[in-house]
Formats: sequence, C-alpha cells, structure tokens
Amino acid sequence: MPKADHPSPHPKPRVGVLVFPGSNDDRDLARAFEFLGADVEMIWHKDRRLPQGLMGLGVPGGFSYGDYLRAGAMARFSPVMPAVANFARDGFPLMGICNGFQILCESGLLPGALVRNRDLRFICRDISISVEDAGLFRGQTFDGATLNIPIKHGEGAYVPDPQRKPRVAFRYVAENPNGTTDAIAGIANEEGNVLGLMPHPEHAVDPLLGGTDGAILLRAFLALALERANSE
Amino acid sequence: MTVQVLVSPKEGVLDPEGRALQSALHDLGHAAVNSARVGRVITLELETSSKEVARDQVREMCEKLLANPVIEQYEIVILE
Amino acid sequence: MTVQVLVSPKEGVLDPEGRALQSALHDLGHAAVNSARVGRVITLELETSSKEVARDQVREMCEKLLANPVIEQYEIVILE
Amino acid sequence: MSEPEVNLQLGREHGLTDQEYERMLEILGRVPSYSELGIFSVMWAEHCSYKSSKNHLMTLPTDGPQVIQGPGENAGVVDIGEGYAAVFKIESHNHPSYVEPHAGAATGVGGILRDIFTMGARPLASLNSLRFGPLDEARQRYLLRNVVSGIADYGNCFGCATVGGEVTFHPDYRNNILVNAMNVGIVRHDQIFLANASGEGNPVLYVGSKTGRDGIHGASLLASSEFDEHTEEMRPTVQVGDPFTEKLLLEACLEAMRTGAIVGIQDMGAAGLTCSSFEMASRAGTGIEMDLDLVPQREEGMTPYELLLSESQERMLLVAERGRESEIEDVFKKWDLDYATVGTVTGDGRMRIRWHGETVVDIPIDPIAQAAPVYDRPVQVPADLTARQQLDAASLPSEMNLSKTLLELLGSPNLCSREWVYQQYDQLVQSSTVLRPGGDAAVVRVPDTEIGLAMSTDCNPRYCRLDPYLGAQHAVAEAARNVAVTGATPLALTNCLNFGNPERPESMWEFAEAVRGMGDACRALGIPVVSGNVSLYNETSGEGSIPPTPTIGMLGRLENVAMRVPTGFTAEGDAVLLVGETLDELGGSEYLAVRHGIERGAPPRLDLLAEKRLHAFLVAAASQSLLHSAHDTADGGLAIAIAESAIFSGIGVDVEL
Repeated sequence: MPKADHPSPHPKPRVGVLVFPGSNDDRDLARAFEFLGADVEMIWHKDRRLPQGLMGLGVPGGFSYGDYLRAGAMARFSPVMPAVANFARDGFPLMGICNGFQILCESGLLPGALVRNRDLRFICRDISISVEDAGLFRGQTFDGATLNIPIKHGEGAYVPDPQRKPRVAFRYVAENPNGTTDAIAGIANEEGNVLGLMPHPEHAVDPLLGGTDGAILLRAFLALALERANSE
Repeated sequence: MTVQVLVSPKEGVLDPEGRALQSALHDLGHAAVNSARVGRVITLELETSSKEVARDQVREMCEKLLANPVIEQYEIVILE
Repeated sequence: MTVQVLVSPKEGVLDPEGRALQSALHDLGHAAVNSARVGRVITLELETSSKEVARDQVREMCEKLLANPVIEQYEIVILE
Repeated sequence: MSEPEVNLQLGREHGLTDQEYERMLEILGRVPSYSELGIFSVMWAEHCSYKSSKNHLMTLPTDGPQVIQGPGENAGVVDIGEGYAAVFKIESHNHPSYVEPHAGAATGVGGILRDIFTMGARPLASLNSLRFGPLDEARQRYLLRNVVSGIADYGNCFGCATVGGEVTFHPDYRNNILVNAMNVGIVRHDQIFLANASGEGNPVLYVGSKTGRDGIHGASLLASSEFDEHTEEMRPTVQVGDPFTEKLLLEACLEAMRTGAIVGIQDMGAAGLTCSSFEMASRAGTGIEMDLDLVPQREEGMTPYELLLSESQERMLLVAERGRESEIEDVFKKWDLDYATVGTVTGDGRMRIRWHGETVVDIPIDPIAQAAPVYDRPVQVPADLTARQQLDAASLPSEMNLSKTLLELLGSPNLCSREWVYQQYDQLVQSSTVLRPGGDAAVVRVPDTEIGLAMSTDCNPRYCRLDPYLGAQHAVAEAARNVAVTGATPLALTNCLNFGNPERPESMWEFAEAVRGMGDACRALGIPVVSGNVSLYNETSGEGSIPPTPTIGMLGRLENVAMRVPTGFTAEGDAVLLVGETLDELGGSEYLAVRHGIERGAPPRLDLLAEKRLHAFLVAAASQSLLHSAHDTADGGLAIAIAESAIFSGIGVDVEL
C-alpha cells in the first residue's frame, strides 16, 4: 500500500492490534493504521501485559476460535483480556470491529450481544452508516455525515441489554441488512472510549481497493488515542 | 456422568433461526406449528459420579461460558 | 402441546464445535470434562393435543427438515 | 485380528476389475492382506490413478519460460516477477457435495487450500465453479443454498477471500451437481516446497487433526463409480471439515517450513494416509516404514484398513531432516495441533506398515503408484450428434418485442446477477481484492508489490455437448479473454475435467475430443497447463451423463495492478467500441435455450490467431490507459454484454446496431 500522501497526526500515535487464533482481519487493520501514519504493535492473545506506551487498541475482525459456540464467546477468556479491561478502564480508546465488537460484548466491556443475521446468511457488501453520537469523537469533523463502509459478517444483529443501555454510535442508513435492533451498526460504552461496530473501516482506506470513508473513522480513532496519551 | 445443557434464546429476544424455521415448516405444510425456537444442546461427559458435584460444576460452566445471560437462558439435565 | 427435538452429530462424525468447547472448558480449569458435543435443541409449540399426532408430525418434520440424516441423529421429547 | 478373506469377489466389491485383481497378485506374488487390497483399490481408482485419462492428458502442453512447476505436484507454480511465484489449482468435490452439500462443498475448499499451502504458499484468493440442475426444482435450490453456505463457512472462517467463479444451471446436472474449487497462493521462489519423501532414515511426521472413520472409500468408490440405488448407504462416508483447525494448520505449516527442517510435505486428501505416503515415496524413489499405532486416533478400535483409507480432514504428512524433528514438533504444539512421528524413510522402495506389532502391509511402491494400469478406452461419436448440430435458425419465430425478450434473458438463471451467491463470501480479507466478483475476472494485488493477478473460471457446457473439441477451445479462449479484458496477460491455466463414465464409448469420445481441443487451443494461444484434476463417472445409471464440462481456471498477470480495466462503463460521453467480428451464429446459445427451449446447432466458429491478437490488443490498450472499461461478449451475446456494462455502473448507453 503506498504511503499516505497527507500529513499524519503528530506526534505519531502508537496503537496495538490484538491477535487471537482465528483472527483474520488483524493484518488488514494493522496495515490500515500504518497507511494512516500510526506505529502498530501486534499483540498475541496469550500475552498477559500490553506493550508500554500504547495509546489505543484495535480488536480486529475474523473468526476467533472459529466462532464456535458464540462469536467471541471463547476469546474473552484469553490471558490478555484482563490487561485489555484495565486499559479501557484507564480511559484509553478501544475499537472492536466485527468479531472484535462481539468479543467486547461477550467480555462485558460493551453492553448487549450480537446474534445471527435475520436471513441466516453471511453478508459481504458496502453499506452506508450514519454517525449518531458526535460527542464520541469530541466533535471531530464528520457530525451527521454518511460513511460508505463494507460489512462482512454472519452474526451482526445487535440485541441491547435492558439493564445497560448502549450509546448508539452508528446506524445503517435507509436499510437494515441483518435485523439489528433500531438499525444499530455500532455502539460505545458509557464513558465513550470503548467503541464496537460491525462495519470494517480497515477495508475502506486504500482507494485502489474501494471507498476511503473508513480512513475518516480510523483517523478519528487515532486522534482520540493521541489526545488520551497527551493528557497523561 | 452425562449432563445435558439446553441453552435457548430468552423470551422476546431476536431468534432469527426460530423464525426462519417456523416459516420453512409452514411452507412444508405443517400449519399446526404455532412457534419454533432454536437453541443449543451441549452434552458433557464428566469424570465425577456425584450428581450434586456435576450440577454445580456445570452451572459454573453455564454462567461463565455456555450461555450468554443477556440473550439466553439455560437448563441443566443430569442424564445418568 | 410443547415438543422438543434434540439434534446432535452422529457417532463418529467430526464435531468441531464440541472439540473446541472441550478445550476451552479445560483452559477454564474444568479438567473433569471428558468430552463435549454440541447440537441443536428445537422447541415447537403444536396446535394438537394428542401426543401420538404430535410425535408423528414432529418425526416427519425431522426427516424432512430438522435433522440432516447424513451427519445428524435426533430425539423427540414430548414435554406437555 | 479377523480381517475378511481376500478373493476375486472382494476385489470386485473394491472396484477392481478381474484383470486388475490378477495384476495385483502378479505384483505381490501372493494374495494380498485386506489392508493391502484397500490400498490397491484406492491407488488404482480412477480418482487417484487417472487410468482412463492419463494417455490423453499427456498430449497437453505444460511448459513455458514462466512455468516453475507443471502437473504432477500438488499444484502448478508460475513465475510472476520480483522473486514471487503464483501457486494455483482447481479441484472437484462433486460426489461428496451431492451426498451432503454443505459438508461436501466445505471440505472441497479445505482440500484445495491444503494443496496450495503444502507447496509453501499463503492462499490469497479462491474461486469456485458450480453447476446444478434447473432452479425451479426444490432439491436443486436446497443443493445450491447448502453448497454456497458450505463454501462460505469454510472460506470465510479460514480467512481467504473468495473473489470469483461461475454458477450454471442445466437439466443434465440434476443428479450429478459439480463443485469445482480453485485457489491461488503466493510464495517466494526460494520457499517452494515439494512433496517427496527423500533421505533414508528421515522421520515421517503426521500433523493436524486426529484420524476418524470419515470418508472411508471416499476416493475409491464414491468418486470412481456412478450413483445408483446403493448410494444411500454410502452417505455416512462424507467428511466434515473444521476451518478453524485448518487456519491453525496453515500458520503452523508456514512457520515449520521457515525452520528449514522440512524435507518434503504433502496434504492428506483423497485416500488420506495411503495416497500421501505412496506419492511422496514414489516421487523420491524411496520406501517408507510406518507404525499405525502411532497415528493419533479420534475413534476407538480403528482397524489398519480404516486408518489407511480414512479421509479425515485437516491432516498433513511431512518428512523432516533426521534429528531436527523436535523443531517441527514445537511449532505444531504451539498451535495446539496433533503431532506424531509415525515412520521412517527407507531405501528399498517398499511400503511396510505395522499395527499392533504385526506387519499388515509389505508391498512395492512403484508398481502401484507409477505403474498403475493405464487404459486406452474405446471411443464412439454419439449417434445423435450430427442431428443435434443441425439448426434451422430461419424457422425460429421472430421476436415481436425485443425489450421484453432482453429483460427475460437478463432475468434467466444463467444470465442474471450472481450477487445472491458471492455476497455470502468474504471478498475482502487480506486487503488485496482490486476487482471484486461480478465482472469478467477478479483482480487481486500481490501483497507488498504492484503486481496484479487476474483470475477467472470458465466453461460453457452447451458448447461442449454440441462439439466437445470446439467447446473446450471456447472454454480456454473465453477464460483467457476474461483475464485479458482487465489488461492482464494470460500466463497459465489449471483445469477440472468433469465427464461421464469413461467405460461408455460416447462419454470417452467427449473426453478425448475435449482434451484434444484444449491442447490445440493452449498451443495456439501459448498458454501452458500447469495443474488440474479429472472427475469421471459423473453419471446416474439409466439417465446418461452430465454435459462434458472441462472447466478452465485461468491466471493472468498485470505489470501494474493500478492499470486494471473494470467491467462497467465509467464516464458519460465515452465511445463504446465493438472489437471482433459478429457472425450469424445462434448454435448452442443461451437465447435458444431460454426463449425456445432448444439446445441445437454448432457452437460459434473460433479463430484462435485472431483471439491471440485480441488479447495482445486488450493488454496493450490497457497498459496505455486507453480503456475506461472492457467487457467480454459471452453467454447471451452482445445485448447482454452491453446491458451488463450499464447495469454494473448505472451509466446508460445509446447503441446503433
């Protein structure tokens, strides 16, 4: 992927990408972050501690543990997860994409759960989502914008937990591809630093491969990571 | 000791499989089916021979892994 | 009338989900689990009140749709 | 241990002809043990021995400056520049997919993926070529739904993008659907691994999943005989795959290969342990000694016969450098995979297998692996062929409402959008997919380079039924054209030859003619065959065979992937050019089948020299950025091609006929 030809955020954000057995989009997420000028560390799920100086963490898409039993059900018990929970509690930004979103829900870092798509079929196509909660990204420049980003999943229908209402971050625009409640495509925790979404921004960064709206989202995430690091 | 865990979707929670199954059964002419719910049955072979120990162990497994309390309920059946 | 159908992989047929579940349970400290098999439980509400009619109807549903005879076996349980 | 007593009748039940049974006795100089009979039956089955097709396959061109490894290994390897090579193959899993569509299709994908990474390559893109009976039959919709979900579940979970392929519906596939799976992987030139068991004293290692009773006789009986009433009892032999374990197996194999301690490696596909061990030893001219007690087993009380013939999935056979096995063991333990040293390479060219302290197999390798029987089957032109090739186009009723006809054709099963299928596949993982499914060919970028690879699978079964020689040439030409319209230069092809029962002279004639036509087309276009697969006996007794289906998997190379040419129109005001001659040729057309329900006439004429110039023109035009888009006129003709270019991009078009 050619180096980004636009100025990346300064100083360089340093983010990690978790890798579970069965993660498939881990390298894609790392490549997208690097394309946007970040330093990236791959973190194996058996490590008990996160690397020093990490400003943000991506939990990638894929089929951790083959999605057996429930997508994300087994990954939450990996040795690295307690450190991930502490990292979130310290207010650092986390982004769970697709399987990553499922893992964050199963581990309780995000409320609710994700169940099988309404038509019981895997869906892979581009789709439009709207940004619902501007506060999440501290009013960064895309309030209310519609982003065109690919989805690819078989268990993407969000079911809210009546006791823990989610902050809705993204909704599908003008359609509901998988029967998700209130067209929810992504949510955030109360504090707003842990984000989970089904669409794959890392697959909408390189213009040669398709759209580039994913870069807008990932850049906003990197900005949050820098902001959190600088507030230490 | 054989223990079965029946994990099924909670009342009112999205059950795409159950709904798809009901319409498929109706298409096959089984109009008498008022509702269908699809869950998982997990059959475990446990080393222990005491029913209480087995039940406690399996309950812990359900709480931790086998069922997601947000969307599922479970029932433990000790077979023999 | 509520009828439950337990569908599980046939003996000898590979059960990848059961195998993954067993190793996960071991990792969680439940060493006493010798084996785990994962299948589907289908709960049907039927209009009829006769157990025989219900059993026959459900058996036909199993043969046609609910179970894949090549790799699965099924058991019908009449609840009430 | 009480094993059945081996005699001529038991040999017949294992699919051996009387002559083959006698030949076996000659080779051994005695009556074989039950396990030895099992080995002969799978090694000499059509599926593994190619005994009815070998003579014909020899006539295909297989070399060229770009060819690093031609047919004979697990997959073909071609140079693609900058020290990289593309490893690719297409294989069939037809019979298992008919018996259990979801598991059959899924294990078809698993098998082709292993053929690629056993050569040291990381699978980058998958395609599949699927053929079913008419869509208005419920059983065909059941088969389609489950074959597609099986391919999706396995490919998506494993993490290899599915980027292209084809789906065809024709009444004669009703009882014999076709599921051909193709994969393309990438490897550095200096990291290619071959499958030979060389080096006397080197340990033979078993890695991956445990062995069960899956798919016993999968290779020999199921794939080498027609379906008839007792197909039902064969049902439990279908294998079930685990894509999650396969992904661990991929990472573990590639990591183990980097240790430098691996001498040879082969995946356990058809006939599992038997085929892999025999082929590895036969390629290296060595022998193997194995102890079945050391094989990791999933079931209790498995007999040597079952262990040798089991087709449990996700298993590989390796030969390591003596003394360095522990380096390899560490890798497989890290990935939680089964590992066992099951034997040793010997120098005497024999296969010796022990079980419970007894020698159950002691037979020579070459007479079985190399010198399997080869048949020159009789051929006979189908009696009704000439009649079928007659078409009186003038007698066809003329079309009153062309718009309505066009819409009907665009909506017909063989011409309509395939979105319903490929939107179930992850087309994006590994961030390499430049042109997604739906166009003429998929285009992917080779990671860390600007090289593009274009790939397409093609075959028009109607053309092949009406003229197998010309039909096979059309398959090669169209696959090459689909690749060239994207701006890529056709490099090499793989083929999956799906035909009927070779013991029926008409079917054998169709096979012989198709291979002859394919060879001539490859020579004329300068495109070698580097790998492939033969699937015969696609026939149900009493109902005749499938249309001859020589599926072509074509690979092309783009110097710079950014220069690729998409399918749909891109800008208003652009001129639309038609390149090539349009002749009055309706023979075997989709129009005739959809509008008039007839399959008659000779396929269109094909000028291979003009075809070669067309490919050169397309590649040159693309490399000079002269084309905004390009689309191949194939099934459905000019009207469909123009409509698709518009539909694909949503930009309208004015045409002067």
